[in-house]
Amino acid sequence: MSQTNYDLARGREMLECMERIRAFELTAKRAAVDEQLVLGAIHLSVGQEAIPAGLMRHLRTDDLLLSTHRGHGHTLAKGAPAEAMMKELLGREGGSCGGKGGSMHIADFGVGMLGANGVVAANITIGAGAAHGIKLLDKIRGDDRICVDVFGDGAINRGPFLEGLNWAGVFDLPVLFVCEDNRYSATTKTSDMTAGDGAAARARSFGIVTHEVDGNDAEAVTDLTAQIVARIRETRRPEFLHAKTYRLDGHTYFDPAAYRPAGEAEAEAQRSDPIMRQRSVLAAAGMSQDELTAIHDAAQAEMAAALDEARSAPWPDDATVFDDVQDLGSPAREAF
Amino acid sequence: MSQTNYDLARGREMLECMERIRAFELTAKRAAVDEQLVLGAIHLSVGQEAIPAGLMRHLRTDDLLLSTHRGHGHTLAKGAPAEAMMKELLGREGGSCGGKGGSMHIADFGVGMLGANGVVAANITIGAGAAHGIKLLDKIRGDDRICVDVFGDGAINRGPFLEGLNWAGVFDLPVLFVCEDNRYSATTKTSDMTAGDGAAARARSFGIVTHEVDGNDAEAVTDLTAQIVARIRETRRPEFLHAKTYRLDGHTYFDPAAYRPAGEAEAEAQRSDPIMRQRSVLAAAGMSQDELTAIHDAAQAEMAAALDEARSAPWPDDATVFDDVQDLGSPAREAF
Amino acid sequence: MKMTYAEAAREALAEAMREDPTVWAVGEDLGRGGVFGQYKGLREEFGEDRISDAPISEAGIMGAAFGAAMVGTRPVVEMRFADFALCATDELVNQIAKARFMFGGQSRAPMVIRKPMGLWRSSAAQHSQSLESWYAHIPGLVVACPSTPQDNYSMMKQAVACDDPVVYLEHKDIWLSEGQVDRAENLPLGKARIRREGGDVTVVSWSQACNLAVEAADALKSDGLGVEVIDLRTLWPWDKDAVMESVGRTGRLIVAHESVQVGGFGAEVVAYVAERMAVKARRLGAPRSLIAYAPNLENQVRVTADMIADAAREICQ
Amino acid sequence: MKMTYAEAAREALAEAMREDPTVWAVGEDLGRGGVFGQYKGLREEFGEDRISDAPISEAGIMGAAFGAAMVGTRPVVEMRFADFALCATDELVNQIAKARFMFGGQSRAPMVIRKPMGLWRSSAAQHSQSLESWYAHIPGLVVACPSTPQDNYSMMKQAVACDDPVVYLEHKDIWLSEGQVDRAENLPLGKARIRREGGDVTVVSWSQACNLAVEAADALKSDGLGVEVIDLRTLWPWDKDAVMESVGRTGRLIVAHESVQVGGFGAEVVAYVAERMAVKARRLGAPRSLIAYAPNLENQVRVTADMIADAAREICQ
Ligand SMILES: Cc1ncc(C[n+]2csc(CCOP(=O)(O)OP(=O)(O)O)c2C)c(N)n1
Ligand SMILES: Cc1ncc(C[n+]2csc(CCOP(=O)(O)OP(=O)(O)O)c2C)c(N)n1
Ligand SMILES: [Mg+2]
Ligand SMILES: [Mg+2]
Repeated sequence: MSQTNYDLARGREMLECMERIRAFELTAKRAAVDEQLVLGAIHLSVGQEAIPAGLMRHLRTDDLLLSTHRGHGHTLAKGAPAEAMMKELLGREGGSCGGKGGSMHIADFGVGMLGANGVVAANITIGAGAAHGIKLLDKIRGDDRICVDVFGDGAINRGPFLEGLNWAGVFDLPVLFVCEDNRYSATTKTSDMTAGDGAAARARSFGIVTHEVDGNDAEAVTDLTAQIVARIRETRRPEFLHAKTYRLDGHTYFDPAAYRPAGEAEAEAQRSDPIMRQRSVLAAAGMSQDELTAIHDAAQAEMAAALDEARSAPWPDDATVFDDVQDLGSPAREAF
Repeated sequence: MSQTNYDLARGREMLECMERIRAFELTAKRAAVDEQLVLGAIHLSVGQEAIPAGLMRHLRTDDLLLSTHRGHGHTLAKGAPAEAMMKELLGREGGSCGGKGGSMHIADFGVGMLGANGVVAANITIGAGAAHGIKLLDKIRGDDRICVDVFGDGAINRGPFLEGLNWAGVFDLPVLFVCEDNRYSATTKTSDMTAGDGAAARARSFGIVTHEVDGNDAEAVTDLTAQIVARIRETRRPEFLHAKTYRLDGHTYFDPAAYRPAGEAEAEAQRSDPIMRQRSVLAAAGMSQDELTAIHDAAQAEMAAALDEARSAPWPDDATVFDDVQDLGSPAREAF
Repeated sequence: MKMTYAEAAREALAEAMREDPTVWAVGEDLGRGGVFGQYKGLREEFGEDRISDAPISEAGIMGAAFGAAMVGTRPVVEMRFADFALCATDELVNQIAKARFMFGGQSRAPMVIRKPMGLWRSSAAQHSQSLESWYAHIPGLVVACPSTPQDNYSMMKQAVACDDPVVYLEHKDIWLSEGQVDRAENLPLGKARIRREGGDVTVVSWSQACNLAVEAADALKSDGLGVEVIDLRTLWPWDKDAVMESVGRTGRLIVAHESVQVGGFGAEVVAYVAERMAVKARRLGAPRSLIAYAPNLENQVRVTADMIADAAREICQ
Repeated sequence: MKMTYAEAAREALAEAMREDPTVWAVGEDLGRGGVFGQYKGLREEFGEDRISDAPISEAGIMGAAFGAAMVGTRPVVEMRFADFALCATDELVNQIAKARFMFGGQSRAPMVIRKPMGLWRSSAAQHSQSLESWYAHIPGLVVACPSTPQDNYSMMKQAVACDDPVVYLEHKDIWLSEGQVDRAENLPLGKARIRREGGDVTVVSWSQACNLAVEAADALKSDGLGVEVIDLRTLWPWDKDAVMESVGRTGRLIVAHESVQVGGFGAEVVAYVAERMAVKARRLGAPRSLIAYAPNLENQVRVTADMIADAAREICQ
C-alpha cells in the first residue's frame, strides 16, 4: 500500500470523514444511553462509514441525496453541519429540521440532502423522481445535477425497489442507487428473507449498469464511485452500486443484537472495520500514529462540542408547532 | 406436423377449449355492443387463448388459479360453466358471483378459480399466499394442490410482482407464475415503459426457474407446462412462465386500439392467431374440415345458448344486496 | 363558454402549462389522452416529457412525482381511478403530506393528485369508491371535489398554482356533463358556492351528489320549500362560515354525499355544527356496504335526488 | 391474573394457536418476539412456519396472508407500526375487505391485521399515526381498538375466531401497562364497556384515550361530577345502544380520541347522536396538524386527561 502515487490527502480526507461519522454516532449513542437526551430511536451506521466517506466526496453541494433511517453518515458526508444534526437528534431549536423530524427525518436541503426516511424503501422512488425533476429542469434552464439514492439490503424486498429502478431506467435518469448491504434487516438476516442472488442481480434485470464493491474499503469505494459519478454526470443514465458492509452495532442504539451468531460482530470488527482499515492504509503510506490520533481526537472534539451546544439549546418555540403543515387550511388558522 | 405419434385427442381438446373461449368472448362482445347487455367493461383475450388451453388441462379441479381483468379464458379453461359466467357479465341471478362482481371479479371457487382482479398485479402476492396456505395445510393434513397465478406484461412494473415472487422464493411455494405478454398495457406499448429485458429476466433474478414459450402455440404451451406442472407438484417450488402472445382485440371491448402501428394487428392475426394455428396443426394431423367446423359451431352454439339463458335470467334479488359483506356489523343489520 | 367537465379541466391544465414550464402531468396512457379523454390533445401541444406516460406503477408515479416536486417542478399526477391510488398510499400520506413539516419547512410538494372517483355504470367494488373523507383526515393535504365544469376549470387552475399537495377528486359520472365556464371566475379554494338559496333547510354537499341536491332543491321549489344548497367544493379547508351562517338561518341541516355514511365527511359537518348550535340534522350517505355490479344492486347504495328531496320534506315537517 | 397489555395479546394468540392448527402469525422479526415483545416465546412453542418471519414487504405480507386465508388458514398479520400498513392499503381495502362480496360469498378472509398505533415517545410523524376512522369507513372490515390488558386478551381471542377481517389496532404506549385479566370474561366484539358510571356527562372513547377519560372521571368524582365513561372497544360495529342510552340520561356527550379530530370517528359518534336527539356535544381530538419529534411540540397535539376533565366541567356548566 505504500505505492509511490498513493493520494495521501484523499486518504486522509476519507478517514476524517469516517472518524467524524463515528464520533457523531457514538456521541449521540452516549447521549441517548447515559443522559436520555436523544428522544426517538436512532440507527447507527458504525462499521458502514466507508461508503459515504468514499462516495459523497465526488458530489457537488448542489447534487442531491436521499437516505434512510440509518442516514447520519450520508448526511454528514454530504456536508451538513454536525451541530444542527445533533440538535435535531435532541429535538432542539436550531436542529436541521427545527426539531420536528429527529434522526429518521433528518434533512438539509442546503447541501442537497433531501431527507432520511422512516419508511424502508420509500426513498427509492422519490430519489428517482428527484432525478426526473432534474431532467425536466435541464430542458427548461440547464441542470447538470445528479442524485444519489441510498437504501439498505432489506429495502430490496419492497415494491418501491422495483418501481423506482424501473422508473429510472425507463426515463433515463441521472441517479445512482446505492444498496448498503449490512446483511441485516432489523433483527432478521436479510438473506433468509431474500430470494435469488440479491441486490445486484435484481438491479441488472432492469438493464441498469451495476457495480459491486467492498463497502468497508474506502479506497475501493472512492475509486469506483469517482468513475460512476463522472459517468452519470455525463450520460445522465442510472447506475447501481451494491456495497457490501456490516453493521457493527445493533439495529437501534438500544438493540443488543443478541440474534447474531456468537462472535460474528467481533470477528467483523477485527477484520473489516473501515476505520481500522483506513488507518492501516494511511500508516502504510507514511502517516504517523500521532496524526492518526489527531484526526480521531479532532472528530471527537467536534462532536463533543456539537453535543454541548445541542444540550444547552432550547426546545423549539411552541409557536412553531403549526408551521409548515400547509398554506391553505393551515392549522395555524384552523386546526379543527 | 403429421408425425405418427401426434396426440390428436389432446390437440382437439385444446382447439375445443380455444374455440369455446373465443366464442364466449365474441358472444359477450356482441351482447355488449349490439344489445348493451354487458354492463361494465370487459377485456377480451382474443388471440391469447392458447395459454389457458395449453396449461389448464394439466391442473386438477382442486388446484388453484388466480387471474386478472382479462380472465375469461383462464376461468373457462379451469372448468367454470360458461352459462354462470355469462350471467355474471350480464349481472344476473345465477352468475358466478351472483351478479355482484362482473367480468373483472369473476370467480368460481368450485373449480379452484379464486378470482379475477380489477387491480393490476394485485393477484401476484395473493396467489403466492394461496400457495403458502397450501403449504401450511399440507403440514396439517396433507395437501398436494398447486396454484397458478396469471398476470399481464404490464403487471411486472408494479411492486407486487417483486413482493410476490420474492415471497414464493423465500417460502418455497408450489406456485406457477404466468406472465401473459401481449405487448400492451392498455393503450401503451409495455416495452416503452419497461426497463431491462422484461418478465423472464426479472423472474430469474429471484432465483426462480423460468421458462419462455410461444404463447400462441398451444402444442408448445401444453408440452412445456406438462413438465412444469408435474415438477411443481413434486418439488413444491415456484416456477415462472413467460408466454409471448398478442392481443388481437382492443384493451376493452370498446377500445378501437387505434394507437397500434397500422397493420400490426392484421399481420398478427394472419401470422399467429392460435386458433388458426391449431386448426392447421389438426388438419395436418388428419382432422377434416367438417370436424373443425363442428368444433367451432359447437362452441358458438354453447355460448349462444349461454347468452340466451343469461339474457332471460332475472336480476339478482334486491334482498341480496347486503349479503356477504361481513358477519359482524353486517349492513343487513346496521348499514349506517 | 360551454365546456364539459373533462374539457374544463383540460383547458385549465393547458393554460397552466402554457404559463409555467415547470408544470407537467404524468400517468398511465396520458399520451393517448387519458382514460376519460381529460388529457386529449395535450401530448400534441406539450410533448412527451410534459404529458408523460408511465408504467403501471402507481407507487412509482406518486413517489417519483413527489421527488420531482421537491426539486422544483409542479407535477399533476393522474391516478386513473381513485381506487388505484390506494396502491400509493404510503407515498401520499406518509411522504407527500408530511415532508414539509418533518423537514422543518425545507421542502414543498406542490402537486395536484387527480383521482377520478365515484359510481360509474356497473364498475363494481374496486372501481367505484369515494374516499374523500380519508384525505380530509390527513394533515398536510388539501382536498378538492369539483362538481361542475366551472369548478373543474377554476379549481384545477388554483390547484396547480397552490404550493400544497392537492388531492383532486373528479367524479367519473360527469365527465361529459356540460356547463358554462367563465374563465375569469375566481372563487378561491376553501370557499363554498351557494348553488341555491332558500330559507327552510340547508343542504351541504359536494361532487356529483351536489348536483343531485340542486335537482332536489329545484323540485321542491314548486312545493314552496326553500332549500339552500351549499357546494363545499373543498373538504379541506371547508367553508364552515358559509355552513354556520346558513344553518343559523334555517335551523335544519342535511349533508348528502355519495360515499359511505359511516365515517364519511358528512359526519364532520354535522358534528361541527351540532357542537356549536342546536340543529335538526340528517346525513344521507351510502350504507356501509359494498358496491355491486348488477345495476339494481348498485342502485340500492346510491343517494338520489329523490332521497334528498324526501329528507328535506321530512326534516321540515 | 395480572398481565401486561402485550402479554395479554400474546397469551390469547398462544391459546388460539393451541386450539386451532390453522392459526398462524406472519410479520417482520416475529421470530425474535416482535418489535414490542408481543410474540415473545411463541416461535419456540409453535415453530417458524406458524410464527413466521417475513421480508420487509408489507404489501407481500398482507397479500400473501389474504391468499392463505382464502384457502382456509387463519392468519394473524403483524404490520409493526400502523403507519407501515399504508404500504398495504390496496391489499387491505380493495382486496381483503371486498373479496367475499365481489365473489358473491364464495370466499372468506378470516384474518387479524395487527397495527400498533399512536403516539409513543418522540416517534415523529411517520411512526405515530392513529387512523382508526379510515378503517371504520371501509365496508367489510371490523375495527378493534383495545384499551386494557383484559380487552387485549379477550378481543384478540374473539378476533382470531371471527370469520371477518379484523383490523386490530393496539396502542403502542400501553404495551407495558398492567391489569387483571379474567380469561372467562367474554364481552363480545361490538359491545361497549362502561368503565365508569355517572349521570352528568357521557364520555365516549377508545384505545389509550379511554384510559385518560377514566382518569379524568376519577378526578372529577371529588368535584361531585358524575362522568360516565364508555369504552367503545370496536368502532365497527360500534355500540350505538350503549351510547344512546347513556346520552339519553346525561344529555351531554364528549367524544375523546387521540387521532386527528377532523374526519375522526368522534364525528361519527356525535353526528349519529345529534341526528337522533338534542344533545350538548363536544369532541376532543388532535388538531389537524402533524406530529413532531420534539416533546414539547408533540405534547401540543396530545389529548390529555386534564383536557377531558376541563371539557367535562365546561359542558356541565
Ligand atoms: C415499510 C417499513 N417496514 C418496516 C419498517 C421497520 N424497519 C425500520 S429499519 C428496518 C430494517 C431495514 O433493513 P435494511 O433496509 O437492510 O436497512 P438497515 O437497517 O440494515 O440499514 C425495518 C424493518 C419500516 N421502517 N418501514
Ligand atoms: C393498479 C392498477 N393500475 C391501473 C389499472 C388500469 N388497467 C387495467 S388493465 C391495464 C393494463 C394491464 O396491462 P397488462 O398487465 O399487460 O394486462 P393486459 O391488459 O395486457 O392483459 C391497466 C393499466 C388497474 N386496473 N390497476
Ligand atoms: Mg440492512
Ligand atoms: Mg399486456
